[in-house]
Amino acid sequence: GSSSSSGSSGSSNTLAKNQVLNLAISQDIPTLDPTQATDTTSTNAIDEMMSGLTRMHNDKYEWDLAAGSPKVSADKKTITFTLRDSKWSDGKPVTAQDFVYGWQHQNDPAAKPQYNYLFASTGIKNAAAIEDPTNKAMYGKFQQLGVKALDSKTLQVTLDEPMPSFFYSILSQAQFLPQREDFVKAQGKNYAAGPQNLLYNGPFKLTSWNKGVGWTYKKNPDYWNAKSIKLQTVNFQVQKDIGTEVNLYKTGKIDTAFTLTGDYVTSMKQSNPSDLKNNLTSGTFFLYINQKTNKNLANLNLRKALNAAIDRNSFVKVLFNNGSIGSNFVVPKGFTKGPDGKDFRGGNPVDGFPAGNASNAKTYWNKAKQELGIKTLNLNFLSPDTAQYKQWDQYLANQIEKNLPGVTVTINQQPWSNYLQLNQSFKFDLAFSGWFPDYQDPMTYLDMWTTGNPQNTTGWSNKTFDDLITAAKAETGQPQKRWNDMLKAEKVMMADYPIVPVYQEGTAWAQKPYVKGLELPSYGPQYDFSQAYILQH
Amino acid sequence: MDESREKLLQVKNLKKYFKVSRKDTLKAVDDVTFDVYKGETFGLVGESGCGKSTTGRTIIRLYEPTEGEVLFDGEEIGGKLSTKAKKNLSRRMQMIFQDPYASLNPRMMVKDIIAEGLDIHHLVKSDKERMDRVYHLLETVGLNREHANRYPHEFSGGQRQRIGIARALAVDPDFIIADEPISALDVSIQAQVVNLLQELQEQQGLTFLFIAHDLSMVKHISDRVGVMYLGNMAELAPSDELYDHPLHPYTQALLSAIPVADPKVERTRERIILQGDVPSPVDPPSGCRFRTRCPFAMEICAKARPKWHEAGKGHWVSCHLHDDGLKK
Amino acid sequence: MAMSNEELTKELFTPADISHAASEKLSSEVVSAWKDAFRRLFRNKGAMISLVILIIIIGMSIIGPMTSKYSADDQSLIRSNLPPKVTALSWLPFLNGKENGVDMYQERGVKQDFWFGTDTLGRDQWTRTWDGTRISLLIALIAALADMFIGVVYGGISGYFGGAIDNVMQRIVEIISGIPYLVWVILLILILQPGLLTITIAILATNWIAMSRIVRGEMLKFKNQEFVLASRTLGAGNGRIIFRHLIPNSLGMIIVNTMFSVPNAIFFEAFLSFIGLGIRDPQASLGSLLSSAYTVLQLHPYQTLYPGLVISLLLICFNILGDGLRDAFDPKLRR
Amino acid sequence: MGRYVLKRIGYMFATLYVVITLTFLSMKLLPGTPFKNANRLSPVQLNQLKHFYGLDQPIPVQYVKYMWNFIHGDMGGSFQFGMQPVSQLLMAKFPVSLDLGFEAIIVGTLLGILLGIVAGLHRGKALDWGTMAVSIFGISIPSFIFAGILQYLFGVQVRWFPVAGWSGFASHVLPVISLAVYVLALVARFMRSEMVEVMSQDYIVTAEAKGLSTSAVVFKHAVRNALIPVITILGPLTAMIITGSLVVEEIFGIPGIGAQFVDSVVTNDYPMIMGTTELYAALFIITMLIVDILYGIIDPRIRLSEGGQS
Amino acid sequence: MGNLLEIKNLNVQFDIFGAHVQAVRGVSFELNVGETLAIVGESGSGKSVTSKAIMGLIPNPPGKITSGEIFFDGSDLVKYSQKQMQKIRGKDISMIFQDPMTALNPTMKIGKQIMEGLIKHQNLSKNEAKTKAAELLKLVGIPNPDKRLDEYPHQFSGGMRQRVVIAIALACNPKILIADEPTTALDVTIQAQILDLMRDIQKKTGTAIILITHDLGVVANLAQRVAVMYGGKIVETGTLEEIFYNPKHPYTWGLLSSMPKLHAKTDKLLAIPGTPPDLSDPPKGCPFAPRCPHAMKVCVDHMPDYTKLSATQKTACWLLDERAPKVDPPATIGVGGE
Ligand SMILES: Nc1ncnc2c1ncn2[C@@H]1O[C@H](COP(=O)(O)OP(=O)(O)OP(=O)(O)O)[C@@H](O)[C@H]1O
Ligand SMILES: Nc1ncnc2c1ncn2[C@@H]1O[C@H](COP(=O)(O)OP(=O)(O)OP(=O)(O)O)[C@@H](O)[C@H]1O
Ligand SMILES: [Mg+2]
Ligand SMILES: [Mg+2]
Repeated sequence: GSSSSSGSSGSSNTLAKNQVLNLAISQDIPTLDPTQATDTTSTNAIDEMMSGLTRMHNDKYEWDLAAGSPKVSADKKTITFTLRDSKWSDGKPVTAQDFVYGWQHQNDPAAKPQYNYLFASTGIKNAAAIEDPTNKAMYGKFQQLGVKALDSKTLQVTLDEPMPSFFYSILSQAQFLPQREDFVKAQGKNYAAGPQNLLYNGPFKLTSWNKGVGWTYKKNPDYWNAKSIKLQTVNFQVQKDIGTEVNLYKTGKIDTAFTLTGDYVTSMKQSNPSDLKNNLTSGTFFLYINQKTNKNLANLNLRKALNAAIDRNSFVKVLFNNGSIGSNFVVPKGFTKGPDGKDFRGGNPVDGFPAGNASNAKTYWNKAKQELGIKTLNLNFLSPDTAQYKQWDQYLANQIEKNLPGVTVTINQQPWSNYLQLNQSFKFDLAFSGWFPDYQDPMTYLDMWTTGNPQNTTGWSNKTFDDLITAAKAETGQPQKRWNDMLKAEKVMMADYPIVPVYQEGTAWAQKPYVKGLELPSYGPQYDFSQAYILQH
Repeated sequence: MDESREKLLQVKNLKKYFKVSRKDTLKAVDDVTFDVYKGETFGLVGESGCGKSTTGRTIIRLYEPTEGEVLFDGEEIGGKLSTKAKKNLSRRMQMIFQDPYASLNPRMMVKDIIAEGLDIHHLVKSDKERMDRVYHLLETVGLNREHANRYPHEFSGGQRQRIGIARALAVDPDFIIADEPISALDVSIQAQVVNLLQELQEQQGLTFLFIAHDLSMVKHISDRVGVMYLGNMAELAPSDELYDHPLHPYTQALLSAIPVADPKVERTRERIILQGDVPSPVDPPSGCRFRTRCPFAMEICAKARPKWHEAGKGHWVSCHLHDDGLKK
Repeated sequence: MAMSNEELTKELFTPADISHAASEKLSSEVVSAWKDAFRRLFRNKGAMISLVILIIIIGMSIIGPMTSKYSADDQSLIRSNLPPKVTALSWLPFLNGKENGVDMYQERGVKQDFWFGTDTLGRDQWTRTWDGTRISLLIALIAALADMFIGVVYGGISGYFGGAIDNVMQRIVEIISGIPYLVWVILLILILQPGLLTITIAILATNWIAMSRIVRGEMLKFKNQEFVLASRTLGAGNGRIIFRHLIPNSLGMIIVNTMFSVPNAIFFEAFLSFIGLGIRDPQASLGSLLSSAYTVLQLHPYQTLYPGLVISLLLICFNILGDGLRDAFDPKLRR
Repeated sequence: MGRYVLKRIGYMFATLYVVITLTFLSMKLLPGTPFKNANRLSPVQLNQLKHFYGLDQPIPVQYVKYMWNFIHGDMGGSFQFGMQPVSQLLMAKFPVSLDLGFEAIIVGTLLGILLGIVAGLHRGKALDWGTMAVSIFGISIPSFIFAGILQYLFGVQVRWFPVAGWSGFASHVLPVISLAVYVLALVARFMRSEMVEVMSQDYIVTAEAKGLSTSAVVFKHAVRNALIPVITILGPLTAMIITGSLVVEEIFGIPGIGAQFVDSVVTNDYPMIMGTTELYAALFIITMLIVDILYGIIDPRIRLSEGGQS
Repeated sequence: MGNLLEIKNLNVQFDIFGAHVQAVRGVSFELNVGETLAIVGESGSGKSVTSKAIMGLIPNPPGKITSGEIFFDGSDLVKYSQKQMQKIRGKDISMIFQDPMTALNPTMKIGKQIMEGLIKHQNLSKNEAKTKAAELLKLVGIPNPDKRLDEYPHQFSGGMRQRVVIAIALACNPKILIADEPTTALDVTIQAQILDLMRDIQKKTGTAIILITHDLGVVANLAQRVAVMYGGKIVETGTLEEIFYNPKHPYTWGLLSSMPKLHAKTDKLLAIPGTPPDLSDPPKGCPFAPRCPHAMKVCVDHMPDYTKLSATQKTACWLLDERAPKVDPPATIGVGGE
């Protein structure tokens, strides 16, 4: 409908006859092949059309094709799922063999997978060895992967280690979906190239995909839980420019405008205040401090000074204004709950470890200057060159320069691929970065900081921390102890400030009042249409 | 003409070809032979594109000759020359150009234009000497001192041509090639320039190669005249001889075609109107170059190139009609 | 014929003393071709107004930032996105510091006036605009200068020496221009680091082609002109011919072309900024100011307005001045 | 003519070959890898990926392979698009860009020619002044600002045209205008000075002396001759359009190749960069060829067999 | 013979760069049916401007006719609108220009360029016009006319182009043909061809010709009457014989004696010193005074009136005033007339 922008008439409670949702998105779907998908747009799309054993909903997993809780062996290393009856879009049933093929295919070098390391992280039997090219004996032997179809409805998964807590939630990801061997082979090169080159077993089917322009989902009547799905159609159009997206929203061409930032939030606040919504995601942003090649940065007081120098609250309020919060922690808020049912951030200080204010910063900086015998310091600030980063970088650099007199910061924005290269080869002093979880467990934020981990591009090394992480990894049987070890590890880490946490990302979006039940979960897919519906308007 | 007179310039079988495309060669000057005596004015006439300028420019070494010999004062100047020889030559041989607008650098003052030769050859020692020379030259060509600090575009065509002459005179040359120095000028101004050139010749004993297409003017100023057609020399004779007894059919046609500023003469004149246009020098006719337009063309003309021979005393021609062998 | 015969006395019918030198007299003033061209330029109102505006803009790019107490990177989020305010002129609707009827200065408790407003990080747009102007002009200048040199030298060599040298050099130009320059520039910027220097190099890498073509054309046009031949018959060497004759005569075209390549460089930098490959933060250029202001075009239009105005003025003035110069140097329009 | 075109096509392939080679080599100079999630991979895994895609082979081997595949119509798969064949992606998006650029060139050139004629005929008068003001304005406002303003005024405020998209006539209007302004401005300026020049030529006086009407003199005699130099700027203009369309495509959400190109460069999507560059270069060179041929058609003096303009 | 064309006191001015160039200053003359009038004079003396004024082709801006009348068949062309002029041009009065290389549209076929005027003025169909065009080409002596119609100007040589230009001018049997230096750009042998052609055609069609040239030879060849222009004015006019054998104006003297004679040996040419006047600041008196060897004080400030010397000869010179001293023409003048 092209009603006027505010849509204030949309407060009736009757369902609209046409359950159509129109959306804009900044990027075309890169790929629908679960083996190739690495980015959110692809995985989101795959998630809407495919069902695996579990499905994330409201930040929790729910049983999807798994008929219910599996049988778990005593050592927690063998898990046996029973599948519920469900069909592919060509009418054939989804079988345990499809899962086996899908998982094995993900580990077949011939398929050139890019994200298969998740199998190793999850501890699936032999996955680590199969994925390791240096392991001459096992490499590429995907038949040895710890997954077996006992019969067409029973799937047995074997693990190297006891089942981790995030096991069921990670099974919702694109890498753990079933794939139909006959179909994949028949399609060959064309597999997933278009709507006709895919089989669906999830809530929606892709009915059209106009490359670069947009795509359309239609409700999949064959989905086992189809009756709970209210939306008939979801239309996506590709719009790179946020300004254009906002204009489309204002002119009623789309029903929801996602990922609004700073100025656009302000703009929406003026024109459509009641449509604005926001939410906290589990993305965290921080600065790597390179103490490996920059010996000055190995000084704790200097790192503390850097931490104290940044006014995070003004930063998130003025520049984001989308519900993001300033952070002084490693594991984000509202991401996981412990065995005690409490959020991880409930265990350690909720708002993080106090970093101090501008005057603390000066004190630390003075101490550091004395200890290091320096007066001035030039820091190379590495950042990705995406447009939004521009403003953030300037703010952060300016904060450091302003509050630590004598420090100069040179901003070095680089395209992502180059950023990664410079980051991993320690060619920076500070590097701005974000981290999104691989799986729903604090460990995805913590173990990367262990000594020698390739993602630990700070050069920081702490024996106590390493030990705590190793212990926690082994303690899958003792959830509470494991939890406490992780809490302790974060504390140890934040006492040393190997990084400068900056903020936890929120997301703001505008949504017409007649759109209901649309979820933006903090973990898992970006949006969840399964409960969404449209009111008459 | 007196045979004993000293030859200043000898041009022997001069050829100048231009490569105009991968396949085509333009024969601008094709086997031209003539001498210029000391102190005389040698006129060169012919229609547009017949190779007059090319001949002049090849002699003064603006173009490398393709073939042939050029001797200046007895010395070979046709082949490779040392820088010193070139410089020396450029002092003794000078040129006056056709276009009074294109031949003066619009960005230079008259004094610098005139003094360029002095500067290049370091002929003056002080600035004062330089200016004195410039003033003197200006006066020689009938301009005055004030003009030294002017720019060319402020002058009329005739004045510019005089500046060009002053420039050529600056290095005290013996020989001047004047390439259509008056064609671009008004009738009333042409006489000024021609008179000036004649005066200079008398005063300084200069030798001129005077190129033009205006036959009446060439006749007026020259001692001897050469007529060119399509890269060849058709006829060469003392000027009165040439006008009174032209031998070559082309010369005859040319002479009859010139309109005369006298109504009675015009009314009674018999003209030879040539048919057609001059053929392309890229693909000239075989044998005699003129045969395609010649009213007297014979079979032989297409086959053999007529010899360049002396038909009378000092009267040279290249035509089968006057070839001794055929005359009989 | 207005005169009746009676008024003419017999005395008038005696020979006048007219010296012929008098008829050769020239108007008293000495005019060089350059002077003549500039005189014509000065008579061109549009070009003169443009020149004055350009001088003002260039002046402002130097003194503008000094008139504000805030430096280009002086941030304060309290001052974020303040609309322009000039207290003395606050009766003007767009200089009263109000946005949607609310006095933002009062609301934030900011006492200072910001003539061009502030950006999201609270930086003074006045300072940044003039700073940016300076950078843009600098880019333009460097680009124009070097472009002039590379183009002139390349075109000059190719045109003057001709023959095989010309042939080879022209094939190279053909290949270079057979590749869309955008492609090269982007790749270049990626291989080097984005920033002032790289942008300059990038602009240089391709911009000179036009200039070289023009200079080559000029060389071809002039090298066989009779005044050059005359100089050659006087024994002048290549150096003299090139520097005394060819270059001075081509300079007009070179200047004109530079006038057009300057706006190109500014324009191109703006484009690079838009796709995120422009000048490095926190340095500003007009292009980078515009591309960041573009995102808030509808919300805070003033952020676009002032840099936009300056860049448009710059480009317009350079173009009009270029046109004026072209007319001034056009030999056909000379008397 | 035929031989000349053949020779030009030969040149074209040579240039294209140089373009491919140079792009390929500069690709190897780009820092970083094309793998987006490289930060989550161990060096071993990263090497493995490089091995999958042959990126660990010596450059000459990669080069020969690329050329071999290229000759056989295989331009590889796009890294940012899950290894979808580059040729397919290009074929999906390029026509849109071509369409946009073509419409803009046509609209801009036609209007520019018209304005140039009007201005040239009224030299020194108000019409001339006004037309040239429009034209100078056109080349003085960066296209993204112009596009943004158009979108806001006509898309959001008065809503005559869609804010974004590329379907149906209405959606073409704003982007084509944004892009055409520059073309218009440039062509108008050129056309004006050519008209002024041509109108003072002898053959125009001859035509007038025949007693032809003013419109016949202008349209039958002047315009055609004035067009000849204008055609030469069409080549460089296509290059301009490539730059311009990049911006306009992004702002109006047009599924063209422009924005795609920048993305692929920034993400080291080698095959995609190569493919796009090759396409751009081919387009550019073909345009030049067409311009030259047009030149010969409009100006009978330029015999193509003689090599045309040097 | 009635006056076909009568020009009275024509003044034309060009405004350029703040200066007002008075290119034509009070020119009057008439042209009779079937005759050839030659206008000779220095470059820049206003010959072309006069002829363009007759055609109504003075470019405006910068030029305009400031005063004067041009009577053609009894009506004043100066008052005509563009539309009215377009009906006259090419039909009643047509023109040939100096440079055959630039006078033809390089991008239009020869045939079309000839046909245009025919279609416009004689309402011929395309085919009829084409047939007529071929006839015209034949008339001016171009072989193979049917094939040649489809060629472009660059495929023609200079002499042939000038013939085409003449064919265009003659297409509609004009009453007046203005030939502005029709042979200046051509070689002598070609010039002879063209002059021959023009004489033939005039014999056949009876067209009146205004021949503009600075070559007195051409004048002697073709004209019956001559007008001598200097500094924007006609200083002397008369029949061919009067001008050549009995000229009265010192400029005419100078002009005639500065030409070398082909058949008589002259030692020294009689040059006219100095340069022509600058028409943006024309002299108050006689424009020739600064260069005139016989200039008197009166000449400097007072423009002389025409003195009628015969029914056909008029001269504007103070020397003809009874108060002036008697001056003889140079010895060379009139030699041909003995
Ligand atoms: N540099 C050159 N390259 C190629 N062809 C040339 C060159 N210079 C002259 N020609 C050609 O050589 C021929 C003779 O030219 P040249 O200038 O010597 O003739 P000309 O007798 O001086 O004619 P004009 O009277 O027109 O000056 C012409 O066909 C001309 O086109
Ligand atoms: N379009 C014009 N703009 C400005 N001045 C002009 C224009 N046309 C002619 N003039 C001026 O008018 C004067 C007379 O020019 P005109 O062309 O009639 O001379 P002309 O006698 O035909 O000379 P030529 O023998 O050189 O053709 C000259 O001073 C010239 O500068
Ligand atoms: Mg010549
Ligand atoms: Mg004239």
